[in-house]
Amino acid sequence: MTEDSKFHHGDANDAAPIVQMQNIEKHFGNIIALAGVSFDVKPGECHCLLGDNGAGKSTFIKTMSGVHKPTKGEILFEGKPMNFNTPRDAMEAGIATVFQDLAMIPLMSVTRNFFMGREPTKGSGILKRYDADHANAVAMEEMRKMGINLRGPDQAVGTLSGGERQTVAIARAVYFGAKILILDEPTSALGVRQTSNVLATIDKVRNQGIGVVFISHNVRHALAVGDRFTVLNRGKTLGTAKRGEITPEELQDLMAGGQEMAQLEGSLGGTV
Amino acid sequence: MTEDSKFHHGDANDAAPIVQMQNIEKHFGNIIALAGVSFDVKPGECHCLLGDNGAGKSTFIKTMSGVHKPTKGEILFEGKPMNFNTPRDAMEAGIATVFQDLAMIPLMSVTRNFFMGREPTKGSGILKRYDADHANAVAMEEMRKMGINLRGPDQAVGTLSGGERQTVAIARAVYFGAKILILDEPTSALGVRQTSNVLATIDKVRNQGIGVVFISHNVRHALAVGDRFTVLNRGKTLGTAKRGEITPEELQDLMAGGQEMAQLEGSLGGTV
Amino acid sequence: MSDTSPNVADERLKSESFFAKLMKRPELGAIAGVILVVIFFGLTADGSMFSLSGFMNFMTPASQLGILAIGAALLMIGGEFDLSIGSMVAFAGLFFGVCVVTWGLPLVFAIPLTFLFAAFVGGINGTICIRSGLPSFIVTLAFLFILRGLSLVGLKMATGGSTQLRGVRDAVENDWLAPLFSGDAFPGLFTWLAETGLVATFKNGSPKVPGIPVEILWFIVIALLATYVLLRTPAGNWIFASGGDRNAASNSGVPVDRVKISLFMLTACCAALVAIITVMDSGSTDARRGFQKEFEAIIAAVIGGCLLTGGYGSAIGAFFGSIIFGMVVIGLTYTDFDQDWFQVFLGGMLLIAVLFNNAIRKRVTGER
Amino acid sequence: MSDTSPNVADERLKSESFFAKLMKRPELGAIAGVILVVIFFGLTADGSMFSLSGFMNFMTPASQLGILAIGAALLMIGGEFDLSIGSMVAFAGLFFGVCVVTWGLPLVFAIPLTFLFAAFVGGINGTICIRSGLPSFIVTLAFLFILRGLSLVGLKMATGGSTQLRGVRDAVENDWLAPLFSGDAFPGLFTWLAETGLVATFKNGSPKVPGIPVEILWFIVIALLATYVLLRTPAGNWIFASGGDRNAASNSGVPVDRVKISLFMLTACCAALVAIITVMDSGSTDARRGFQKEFEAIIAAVIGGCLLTGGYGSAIGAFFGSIIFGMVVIGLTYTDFDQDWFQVFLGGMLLIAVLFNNAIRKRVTGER
Amino acid sequence: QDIVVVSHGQANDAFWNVVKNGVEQAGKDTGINVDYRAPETFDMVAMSQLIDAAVNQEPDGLIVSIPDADALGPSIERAVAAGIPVISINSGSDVSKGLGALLHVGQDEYDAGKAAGEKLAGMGGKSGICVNHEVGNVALDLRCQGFSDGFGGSVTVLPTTNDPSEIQSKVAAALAADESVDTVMALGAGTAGEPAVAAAKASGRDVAVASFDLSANFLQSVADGDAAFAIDQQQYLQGYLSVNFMALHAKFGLMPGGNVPSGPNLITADKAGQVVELSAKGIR
Ligand SMILES: Nc1ncnc2c1ncn2[C@@H]1O[C@H](COP(=O)(O)OP(=O)(O)OP(=O)(O)O)[C@@H](O)[C@H]1O
Ligand SMILES: Nc1ncnc2c1ncn2[C@@H]1O[C@H](COP(=O)(O)OP(=O)(O)OP(=O)(O)O)[C@@H](O)[C@H]1O
Ligand SMILES: [Mg+2]
Ligand SMILES: [Mg+2]
Repeated sequence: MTEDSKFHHGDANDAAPIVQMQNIEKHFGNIIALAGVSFDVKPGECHCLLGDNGAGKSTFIKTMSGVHKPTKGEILFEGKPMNFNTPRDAMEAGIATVFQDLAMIPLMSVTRNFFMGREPTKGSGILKRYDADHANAVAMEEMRKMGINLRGPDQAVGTLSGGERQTVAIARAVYFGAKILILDEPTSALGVRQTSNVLATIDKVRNQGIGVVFISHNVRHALAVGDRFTVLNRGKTLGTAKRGEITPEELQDLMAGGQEMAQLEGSLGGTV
Repeated sequence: MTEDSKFHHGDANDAAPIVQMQNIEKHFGNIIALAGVSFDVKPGECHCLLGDNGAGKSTFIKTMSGVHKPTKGEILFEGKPMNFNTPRDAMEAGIATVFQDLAMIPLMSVTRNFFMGREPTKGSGILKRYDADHANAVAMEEMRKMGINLRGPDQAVGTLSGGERQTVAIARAVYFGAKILILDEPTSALGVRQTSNVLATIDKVRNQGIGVVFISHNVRHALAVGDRFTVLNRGKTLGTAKRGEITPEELQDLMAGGQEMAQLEGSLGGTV
Repeated sequence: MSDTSPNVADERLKSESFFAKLMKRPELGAIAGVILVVIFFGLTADGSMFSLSGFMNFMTPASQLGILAIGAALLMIGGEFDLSIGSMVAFAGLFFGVCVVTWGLPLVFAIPLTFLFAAFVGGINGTICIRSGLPSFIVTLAFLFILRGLSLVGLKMATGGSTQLRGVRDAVENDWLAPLFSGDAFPGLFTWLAETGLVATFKNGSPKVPGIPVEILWFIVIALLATYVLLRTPAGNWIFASGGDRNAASNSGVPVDRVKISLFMLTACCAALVAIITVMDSGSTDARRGFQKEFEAIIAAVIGGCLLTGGYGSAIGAFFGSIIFGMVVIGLTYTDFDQDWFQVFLGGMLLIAVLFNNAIRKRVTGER
Repeated sequence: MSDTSPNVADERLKSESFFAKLMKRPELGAIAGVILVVIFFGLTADGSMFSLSGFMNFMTPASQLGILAIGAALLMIGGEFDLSIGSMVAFAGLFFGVCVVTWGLPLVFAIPLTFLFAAFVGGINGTICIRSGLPSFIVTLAFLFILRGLSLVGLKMATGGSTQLRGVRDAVENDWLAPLFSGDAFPGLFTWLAETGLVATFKNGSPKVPGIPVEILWFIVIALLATYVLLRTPAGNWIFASGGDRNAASNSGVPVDRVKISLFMLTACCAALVAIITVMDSGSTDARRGFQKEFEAIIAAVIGGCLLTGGYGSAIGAFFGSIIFGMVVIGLTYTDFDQDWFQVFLGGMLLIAVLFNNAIRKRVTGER
Repeated sequence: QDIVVVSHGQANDAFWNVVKNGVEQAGKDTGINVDYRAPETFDMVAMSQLIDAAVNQEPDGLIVSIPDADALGPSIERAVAAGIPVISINSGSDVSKGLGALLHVGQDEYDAGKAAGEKLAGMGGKSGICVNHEVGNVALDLRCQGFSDGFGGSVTVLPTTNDPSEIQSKVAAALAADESVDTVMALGAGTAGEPAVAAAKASGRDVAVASFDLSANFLQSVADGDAAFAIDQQQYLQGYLSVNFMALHAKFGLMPGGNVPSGPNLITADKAGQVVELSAKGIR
């Protein structure tokens, strides 16, 4: 909301983008979810993707992380055209994602969800096996870093509270994030302490040169960590702004799709 | 955040509570989710339930709406001990709830989800049948009031965006809410416009004499509409404060369970 | 707050052909399969398959299966299975036979009694599932065995040692309710049609098709009724909701337990109906009636687009699914293929029909 | 950021007995059922049921079923069904029989060929399911018919018209690999035990139990292996994840398609193993081998706590489930019950075993 | 004293039910405790396990049917080795002696089928279908094979499930598709014979229908002239006699000198009337 953030905001504008998405369209049957969106992420920046409900943000990042195949449009990864067939491909290329629906298996334990698809092993050859102790220790530790004290690493994810579950997804993505970290409304279910931890974490990984894509409906969170802001509306992009080029109020108006809002600015101090 | 809200804040302190919960405990197997929580809701007030992730807020409101049976403790509804066996009982008594997991059937259409369990009918006797046109019209209209323009009333809920889905749940509860409206983190996935609509809606129904229980992690949202604030921590209550008796910073500290937070207050202007 | 009304064209929607809209409905997907099967047999089978008598001939078993399949489909949409319906056919048949033959009850008592009895057993099934929280697969499986076994024991007690109870036809011969549950409907019409030459006749002048077998009429009526209930009544919504997500439905105020138990009772009543019709038609019942029908009913429902996981499907789909299954089973007899290949052929046709079905639907609706 | 370490007692946890912890595991729930069944037969059955030879006697069918059930359980945990395993037993048996008898191949070629062949068919099954997105129920059902039909056709071709292929025992008699897949293991040990009087003998002095039937050993080895894979390898995690939520697993980077197809191949190989063992033991194969085994395997897996919807279950559970089923089926012959009541009894025992199981688990773990 | 009977036919199969009734009656008459056991489906592996289970209980006599000598041989030999007297019934007359059984009571399925085929050919049949309601059950396959060898003319095997209405439709379809068919052979009177008669009647053609085994309704059709004949193995004898022989053997060591053929016995219109009632009671 103000420019005097304690975070360092990287000026990574000159670096080559890690991922470039050009004129992405995505149709589901007769539903047009994306009608031509362009976007890029550079190393060491946090690029916020904002917009109204149903604007197409989640659909867009899903094409980036290999879940959806775009109907039209081109994706360049480190300058080369990329064609991820599965999320696993994207992951192996270094893209870690927190999906809005979290992509967790309710019946499985926290640890098994944490390491799902990338299980640590010990031993070798035919004796290579899942390293349960190590996995448990890492999962509990990473959760603690985010401000959640779990009762134990073997509680089923389905019995966790909403925020605990979201934290598992975030901790997992951060732990495995290599080049790009995509966070789709990561703080929606989080408590204040957990939220501030996540925002601090975003700052930390950005400083390590990782590109972060951050989706949020909270203008204040976006402004707290974002370097650039792209706003979507009804499947189209309304343009990208750099940090400092736009005021919170302008940004909030864009996010609301330019439509008039119910009158309560007074009590919320300008931004919701 | 400031006291000069445009909302009218009812001083309903003298009215008799609709629901009174006393020393509620809830255990799941060996897990203690609630260790004795007391709480009440009066007509025409918005009582905020706040607390860290995993504090037990959702578990608590689920005992109120008939989903869980409390392990110990008493619930009084309009002064009489109540014993809801199913959520349907609670609903028929006039309690409408938006659950954190929304309680939606992904494969069913928006309208069918909206009216699930309380379908409007036309005709009578053996010809009594589901009134699809009326239901569609109502569902679309209620969604529009919340700021969501759906493509059509027969889209499956599973293909809606996160915020659209949440709005269906809220619109449904508001439409059917009779005496008490329970909202478990209703704005977590909403855009700014939708959020302000929901807050305005809470204010509206409160003024109609309905008691509202509002769970949120956003201090600003809570302060914008709340009349009383109860904070939970690790299954216990930290106490209840009235509007004006507590500053945003104090409240935020309580919500964080008194633990230290990551350093980013500067950029967020005091509250997350 | 907004000026976009839902009736105004939304720029976020592509226009869609009427055909595409049609194919999206779960109830109509199976039509593609029916067409495919008809074309196949049109090319390979003897012409008599699609004569009027041939049609009645394959529709009769298809209808008997279909009545079960529609019950099974509703139950599957509601999120449960009933593996005991095949055994229920035998058991209800025995009960009905005993009512009519041993106790000499008139149909007006025997039939409601049989339905009541079936509903009662179905209710037990359902109650155990709901109360214990065990999967209905295992509970109704136990009843598959129990009811089948009781049918045998009961038959031997009723007959003094045989596995077949006979004499039903004689017992109900002159009952005024009998024409509703057995034989062919509209015989007069068909005799008249035969006289005018519209329907083929035997050499002696009697029509080759003496009427429409009642099960076909029941089948159609039940399919329409079930569709009406599913799509046009609150109960239909509850069925979808209970199967889609039990907790979510219950949290939204759907009386899930009541819905599920009612569905179990309904399915059992469908089985009882089939039992009454087949017992009256054949005049006897034996311990192997309805063997594996539970399986075929589920097959028909799945061909018709029901999901095994519940919450999705349709009665009309089960209707077409039964016709596909019935046609394939009977159809091969009209062709010149070596009958040893029957099962290969059956499996192959089923697979091709559902694959085709699926491919057409994806094609038309543009899903990926 | 916090001082609460996971090892320090958490005030939000009640203490829990060791027994309660044990019963929470899906693999051990079925033990209660086993105990119940043992007690029941201990009271009602002839004492010889729990003699060593009686034990081997009910463990043999339990093992044959169990090998299939463990395959089916893994597949069910992975979220799919295979209804074709029963037919696969017949088909793989035919293939194996033809290899050995008609082509005269030694076992060292015939057995790997049979496994390869089964895996290939399983792979086709899986690939069709995955590619088309159709439910595996309907796809493997088609293969149930196709494989059963092909077994019949194949048998007739191989034997020149009969549905029974004989002479396997003679063909493999002296093969060095035969003892691994047929007959009894450790015969020497048992002869010696009989001589010392530790094992009962027949009147002619030969031991009543000539050794441990190999299928029992295979069964135990496979159960241990499957448990190890499920609980101690990344692959196990992938299986649970694929069955728990296909999309979530795939989005988290689990190669869901690969996992599922491998499971289909594995299940088919389990069926092939059973086929090889039973064909070598009986010396012949016919078109009805393995009839309805797919069904029994699923029953055993479900008794053992697998969820039909996938994502939950265990190999050890299927192990005990098979033993329960095998014990109930054979146990009746040791009691004085009339065979007419067999199915009532079977159904009743299954129901009581799972209900008991469930009640104990709820009791102990304090679930509501 | 205990005698165990292990057969390949289920208790709910009409044919085997009669055997079982014979077994039980003999048990009553001789005062011996008899148990009848059979696998859930036609399953040779399961049947051999049942024989093993019986041997474990060391009964005083074992009565078995032998549809597959390879699969059952070792178990039967084990019983013989254990000193348990064995009598075979129904199927396996050719292998019975070789496996160590004392005697065989029964009739070969193939021979019965052949006799029926010859009879139907003699009645002028040229083209027939054999309705097999349990394909792969070797006993039924043998009946069809015998029929087709005895009949001489063209024979098609029509595979069906054991659902009567499906069988009726399929027979009707087969009759409609091939005008030349004039003979239908059913392998079980209740399951397949009765619907075949109904289909033949509805076709309006003159079709000769015959069936293995008996059922009251089918016999009625025979008596009424709608069906040609039923083939009776008098399987009651297979159950009754074998148990009696075994009882006498146990008591006095008696045993007839040769196999006892229980059939075939063709039941035509003249005899059918008398048999109906007995069949309705599960004795024929
Ligand atoms: N599988 C699908 N089939 C049909 N329509 C879909 C599907 N997925 C998304 N949509 C539609 O596409 C639009 C964009 O959805 P998306 O989830 O990308 O929105 P979003 O910007 O993430 O919204 P939110 O902020 O509410 O999460 C929505 O209107 C939704 O209804
Ligand atoms: N069914 C269950 N079985 C076991 N533990 C449970 C169950 N439901 C909830 N819990 C535990 O109870 C505690 C309270 O959960 P609850 O969902 O009420 O938290 P919450 O306050 O709503 O948190 P959030 O703000 O993250 O939604 C959590 O630690 C959770 O792990
Ligand atoms: Mg989204
Ligand atoms: Mg919560």
